[in-house]
Amino acid sequence: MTPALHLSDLAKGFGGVPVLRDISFDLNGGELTVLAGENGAGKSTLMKIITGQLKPDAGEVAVGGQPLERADPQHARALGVGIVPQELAPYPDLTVYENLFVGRELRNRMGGLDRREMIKRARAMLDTYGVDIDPRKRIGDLSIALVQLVEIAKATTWGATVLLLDEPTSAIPDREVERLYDVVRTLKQQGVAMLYTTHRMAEIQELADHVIVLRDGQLVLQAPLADTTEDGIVRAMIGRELDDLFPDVTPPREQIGLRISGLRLDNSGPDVSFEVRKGEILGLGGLVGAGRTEVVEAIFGIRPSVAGTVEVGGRPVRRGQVAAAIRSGVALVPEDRKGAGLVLTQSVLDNGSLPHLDSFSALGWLRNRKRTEAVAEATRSVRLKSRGLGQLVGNLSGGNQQKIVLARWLTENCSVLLLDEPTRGVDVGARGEIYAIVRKLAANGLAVVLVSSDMPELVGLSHRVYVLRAGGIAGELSRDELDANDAQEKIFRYASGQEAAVAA
Amino acid sequence: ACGAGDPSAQQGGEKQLRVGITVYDMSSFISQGQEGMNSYAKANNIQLLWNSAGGDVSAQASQVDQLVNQKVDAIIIVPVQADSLGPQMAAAKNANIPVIAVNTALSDTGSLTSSVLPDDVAAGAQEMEMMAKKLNGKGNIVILQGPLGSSPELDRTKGITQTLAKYPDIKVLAKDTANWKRDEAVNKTKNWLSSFGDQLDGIVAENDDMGLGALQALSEAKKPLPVVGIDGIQDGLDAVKNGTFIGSSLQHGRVELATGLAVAQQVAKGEAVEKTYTYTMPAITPENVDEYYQNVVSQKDAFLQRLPELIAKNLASGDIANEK
Amino acid sequence: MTSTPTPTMEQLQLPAADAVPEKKRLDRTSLTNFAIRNSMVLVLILVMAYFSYRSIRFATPENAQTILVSAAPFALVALGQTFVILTGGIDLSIGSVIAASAMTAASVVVKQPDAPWLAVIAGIGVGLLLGLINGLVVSRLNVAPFVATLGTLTAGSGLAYVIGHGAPINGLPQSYGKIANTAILGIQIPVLIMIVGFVIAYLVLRKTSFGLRVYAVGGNRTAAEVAGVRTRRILTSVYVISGGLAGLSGVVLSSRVISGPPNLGSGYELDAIAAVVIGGASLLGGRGSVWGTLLGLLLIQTLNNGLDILIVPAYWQSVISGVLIVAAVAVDVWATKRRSS
Amino acid sequence: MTSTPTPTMEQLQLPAADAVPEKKRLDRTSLTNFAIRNSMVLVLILVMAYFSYRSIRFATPENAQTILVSAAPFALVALGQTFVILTGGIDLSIGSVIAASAMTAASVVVKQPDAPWLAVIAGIGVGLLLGLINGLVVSRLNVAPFVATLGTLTAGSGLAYVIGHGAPINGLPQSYGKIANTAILGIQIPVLIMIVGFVIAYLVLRKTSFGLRVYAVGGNRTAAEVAGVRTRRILTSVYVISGGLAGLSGVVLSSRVISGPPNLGSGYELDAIAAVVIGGASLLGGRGSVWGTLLGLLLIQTLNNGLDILIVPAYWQSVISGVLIVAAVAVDVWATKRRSS
Ligand SMILES: Nc1ncnc2c1ncn2[C@@H]1O[C@H](COP(=O)(O)OP(=O)(O)OP(=O)(O)O)[C@@H](O)[C@H]1O
Ligand SMILES: Nc1ncnc2c1ncn2[C@@H]1O[C@H](COP(=O)(O)OP(=O)(O)OP(=O)(O)O)[C@@H](O)[C@H]1O
Ligand SMILES: [Mg+2]
Ligand SMILES: [Mg+2]
Repeated sequence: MTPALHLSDLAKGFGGVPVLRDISFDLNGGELTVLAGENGAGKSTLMKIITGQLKPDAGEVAVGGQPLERADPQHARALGVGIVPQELAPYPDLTVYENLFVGRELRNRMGGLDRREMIKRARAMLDTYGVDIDPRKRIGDLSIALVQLVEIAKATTWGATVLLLDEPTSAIPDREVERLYDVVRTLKQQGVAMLYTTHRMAEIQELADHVIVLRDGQLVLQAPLADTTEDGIVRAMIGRELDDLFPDVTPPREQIGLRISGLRLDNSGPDVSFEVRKGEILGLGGLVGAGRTEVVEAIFGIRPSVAGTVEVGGRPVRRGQVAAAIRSGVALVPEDRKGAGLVLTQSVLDNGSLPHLDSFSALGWLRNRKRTEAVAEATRSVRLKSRGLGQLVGNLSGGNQQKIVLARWLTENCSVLLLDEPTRGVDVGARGEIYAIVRKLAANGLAVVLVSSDMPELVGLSHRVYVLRAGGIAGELSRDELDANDAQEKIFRYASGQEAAVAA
Repeated sequence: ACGAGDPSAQQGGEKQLRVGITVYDMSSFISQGQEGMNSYAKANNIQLLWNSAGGDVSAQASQVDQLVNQKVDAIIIVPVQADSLGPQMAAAKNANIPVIAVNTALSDTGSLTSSVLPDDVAAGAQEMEMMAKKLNGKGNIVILQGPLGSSPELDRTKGITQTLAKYPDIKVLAKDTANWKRDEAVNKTKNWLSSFGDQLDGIVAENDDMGLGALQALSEAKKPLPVVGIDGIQDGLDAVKNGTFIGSSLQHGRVELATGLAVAQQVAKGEAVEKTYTYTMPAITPENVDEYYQNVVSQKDAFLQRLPELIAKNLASGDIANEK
Repeated sequence: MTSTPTPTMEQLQLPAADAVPEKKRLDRTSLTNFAIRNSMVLVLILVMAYFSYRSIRFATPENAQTILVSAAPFALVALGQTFVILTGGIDLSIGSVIAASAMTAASVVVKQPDAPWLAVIAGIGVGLLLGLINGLVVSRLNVAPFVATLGTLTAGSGLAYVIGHGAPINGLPQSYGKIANTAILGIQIPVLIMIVGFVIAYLVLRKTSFGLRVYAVGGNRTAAEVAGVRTRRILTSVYVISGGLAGLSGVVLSSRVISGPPNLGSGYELDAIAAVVIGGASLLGGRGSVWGTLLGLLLIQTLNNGLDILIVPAYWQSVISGVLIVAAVAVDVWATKRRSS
Repeated sequence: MTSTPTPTMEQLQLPAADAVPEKKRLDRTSLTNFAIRNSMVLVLILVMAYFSYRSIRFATPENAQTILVSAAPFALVALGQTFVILTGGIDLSIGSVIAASAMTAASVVVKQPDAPWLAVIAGIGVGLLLGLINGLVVSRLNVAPFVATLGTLTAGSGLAYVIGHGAPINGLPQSYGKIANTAILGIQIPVLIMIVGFVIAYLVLRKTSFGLRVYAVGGNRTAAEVAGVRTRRILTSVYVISGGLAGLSGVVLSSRVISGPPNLGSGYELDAIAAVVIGGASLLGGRGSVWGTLLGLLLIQTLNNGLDILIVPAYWQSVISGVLIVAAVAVDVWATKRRSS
């Protein structure tokens, strides 16, 4: 039987530096292969080669026995290759249904676009994932989680025979993840061959038939799932044993680091009030669209709010003014690293130093040595894998980009850290580092707000968790409750409204 | 007229005059003038170094600098802008290169050897006079001006205004620029026709192209009104012939620019020249239009043949606009 | 401006009512679109009302025809430009394409005075050809559209002079002028061409998969590529469309002035781009509409006409229209923002 | 590369020798930059070599000075444009700003012939003011830069005529011409200004936090905002810089020809933008450099001068430079692509 996808001796380098070396493997129809590896191992690069977006330096790709002769996305698609890309790529000004149907538009009898039918089908496609949005919405107005769901719906519904999923669940929370699993299983039954990238260990156990691990562009492990262990996969990925993911908890201090009272994003919605003590990590949980991102953005000032006060260390901060927030020591690691986090056309050094440029310059004149040292230190602490501080951020792997978004705030002392999905797409190894850093920062007296859709992370890292629903606080879990076995279940019940709200 | 230029560097042989020319732009007037100059240059063994400034004063300044660098025997400037290029002409003077202004005055007369200039004031007066006669000294007109601030516009407007002073019953309803262009003039005139409806009695255009645009607007609005222009381009002469223009004035680029070259030649040869030669545009009327039509259009090659001789004759007689 | 739109408006854009029962007829996107349109419509109405108030000659059928006839050549190039801008490109070559095709048409008609349609074909053909060059340079050689079309602008303007041997082509047969000067059912041909152009462009952009792909390429070229869209072909086509329409515009213009001036259309590119952008299009691509372009165009043309009618001197006209256009767009931006938040 | 990053080699600008042994000290980015530069430098050298071969008059010190003097006013506006384009904007108003400031300077110097510096200040002041208006309209009213500056272009050109009451200002004292026509150490003042301008612009963009922020705003405005950059201020400043430099350019130009023509500088915007884009800048913002702008500028100016010297007819000059510029950029794009993969 010809394999659905056959790779032999693929190699690829950028500017003379090898990124992939001698990659050969097959994918069979009806099987799902997880492609694992550290950030920057070459996973996305490999997928881009299979979809014809990049030209390999050597080796060949065959889909269903047919060779992919040139790097041509259309050719690859014609052969049946589909992808959910890691870096989401919607057409921001088009509607959801148009996004879903570009390239395979439905036409009516006269040959024109059949918009009505496309809307109807789009709704059905989104229903599969439990997404209740109007398909005529502009996609640029959706949150990143919804965009990712749309991208998944886009790639899984056109009849690809080889489907590549590059961290499809990085931005979506558990409930939707479950739906994706259902879809993946259905596709498997239909005989689709899938290559699936993820940094979530649980996902591998849940879905994989086979596991392939890349390290530094080389295939270091290839085995059926049954023949592997979680530790074995991690060891293959990072080349060492993994430390305990969640370090010890240091109790928070007495003083209030951040106080939010009566914060209201619009006149009709609920208001939000809470306090974070110095040294405390406050988790914010909830389903997609619960409004967690909106709350932290409003605190930071990039999203307008209509009422309420934000106090940092007892002093009020002018609402809606980013610069004021930064001056008071507030830092934000935004959810959308590409949209709001990084300047992709600039180097690691420039991105890393951007928030605190003033302290790296004298009378506006850059002090490059100081800047370089500080950024080097910060990037080292998150184990950034780059080709030096001069590398363009846009050429880094997704996980490494995420590390910079976090690391750049570490160059200077701040007092409040707002983290919105801080480990999205970050590999297990580095994840541990980031947790350690966050804990350490908290131990040093920072007030931390952590928004996360990753349940183990939320439960493992927070001192306390608030669960948001529809923009308001629906419930609270203390550390003790978090340590209990039913913590995740409880959060879910608050989030979905199955448990009555408690006064916050 | 537009064969590839012969690179100067490879030209050897007998002593040939090299005259540098910088013109404001490649307008139709200038391309006519180029024909005239080429014809004269050929007959007199002169090498021409053509430059066009594309309407940019500063580009023209650079071109003068460059011609000075090249140590040409004389420089002819057809200026983008009157009253400019002082420093560049001074540089030419320091290098002992005579400078001749053609078509537009340059104010730094100290550095200027001679000028060949059309009398635009007279041309403006002449066309206004034609219109006034047509209207019997009474009526409402609009004026289509050249690019505001350009010297032909200023002078032609001046001439028009002077003549108007003699006709108190002629009222100017509006005057504005259509930048010498036919398409701009169509729109401007149509808008004015909307604005003035039946009050309008005639249209004075400071060049033929705008007058022809006005004609077009009138024909679209089905309102035949008298129109007058200046320049005597082919379509303008046709319009005079078929009676849609009441008249025009001939500014014959072939004659005017070739005269400039002839003056430059005389200067370079060390002959005495006058400070200013004035080109007074002959009136084109339905009566004499056929004759000019031959020189400008139908038998222009023959005209170019006899042009060198004609220029020499004219310079001797002083009537440089003569075409007989 | 109310937030409940009139049904007619919506039917152009939206599917059956039963699609989204709970949200009534409108989703946010089309509401936003509606608001965007509305505020510019309002500005336009205000401007027209002012001119009508100041001069009884403004609001007449003849003057409307005058505005439309002079708008027509701009409209054609603005439509072409809309396609180009939707892909995130820009076509600066328009002015020269107009000149080159007008000169070509003129030189053909001078030689073949009895077959003006030959001249029309030649003129449009030159436009298509120059557009094709633009398109190939942009899509195949990956030269930034600004540079590619600026090159064509420069080269094309030279070409127009070359065609005329450095001079305008005069002496065109009066019959050639008929093309632009004949009225059918009381409407002049350029106006008819313009109307047909708008309708076709609207249909192509809204009702065909080509149109959707044009938006997609402008919104995200890589994604479109991965989705199987032949992005190079789309890119090439929009420049060909723009070139062809500029060629047509050149023919209309030269027929209107019955001559071939080599500087015809110079500077039209900025006005055409302005019309598209005033209409709400983004130069980054992916956003814009035929309807917006129409509004932008009408605003510019109405200002030109109205200020002429009020006999405002040319330089004050410039000052006034410059300021008003920016103000109109500022109001529009503000309205859009207010409504979408 | 090993899988456990050794901090020192990973983190510093230049990886240790063993990381990329064969390429030694250069990381990829600067290598790419180097290649980009190289290919355009190469094209420029080829062009110059050709002209030198064709005419002995080309490669002379006097002609070099001529090229540089005529490049200077363009250089100033191209530098300003570089800042604007780096933020993803565009400044179309340049031509009018030049005219308005030249007219202002001329009108001041006619009244105060003994204090030419007053005229200089007035001219630059008008430029700064118009730039400030552009900047505020773009950054505060969120009007697209294309529209905002097109508005200023239109309004400003009217303004220049208003200042001169519809006519050029004549009768400027010869002393005013000294500003642009004096040579210091054999170098004319405009050239000196240009050199100083390039050095300052280079230092500002590469060595100051302001420069870094300009790149950041252009690369991703939202991200810059989140990182605490006062993006509105940055945006406003780049237009002020561009306006001020255009004002200076207007002064230099009017002093060079000792006259105040109201259409001075018209069309310069396209050439200035072209220089920046030919130099490798992206109109989307975030990419470009002073060095690139210098190359683009020299290419354009050398072509203008060399083709004049070879007495190529004006319209063929257009054809040739249009084609050559596109070809140069195409080669550059190709070289960049080849080298980076
Ligand atoms: N266009 C490019 N130019 C230069 N280097 C690149 C480019 N694209 C990717 N790289 C480099 O190639 C390596 C592999 O990147 P890739 O995106 O494939 O990693 P990944 O395994 O998908 O990582 P992640 O888990 O973080 O997504 C990285 O070191 C990255 O910096
Ligand atoms: N499944 C959904 N159906 C309808 N609307 C949704 C859905 N998910 C999100 N939204 C919209 O998204 C908005 C909030 O998005 P936001 O990203 O701020 O939420 P969040 O809690 O931060 O989610 P995330 O988990 O992505 O961080 C909501 O106001 C809602 O309009
Ligand atoms: Mg990846
Ligand atoms: Mg969120």
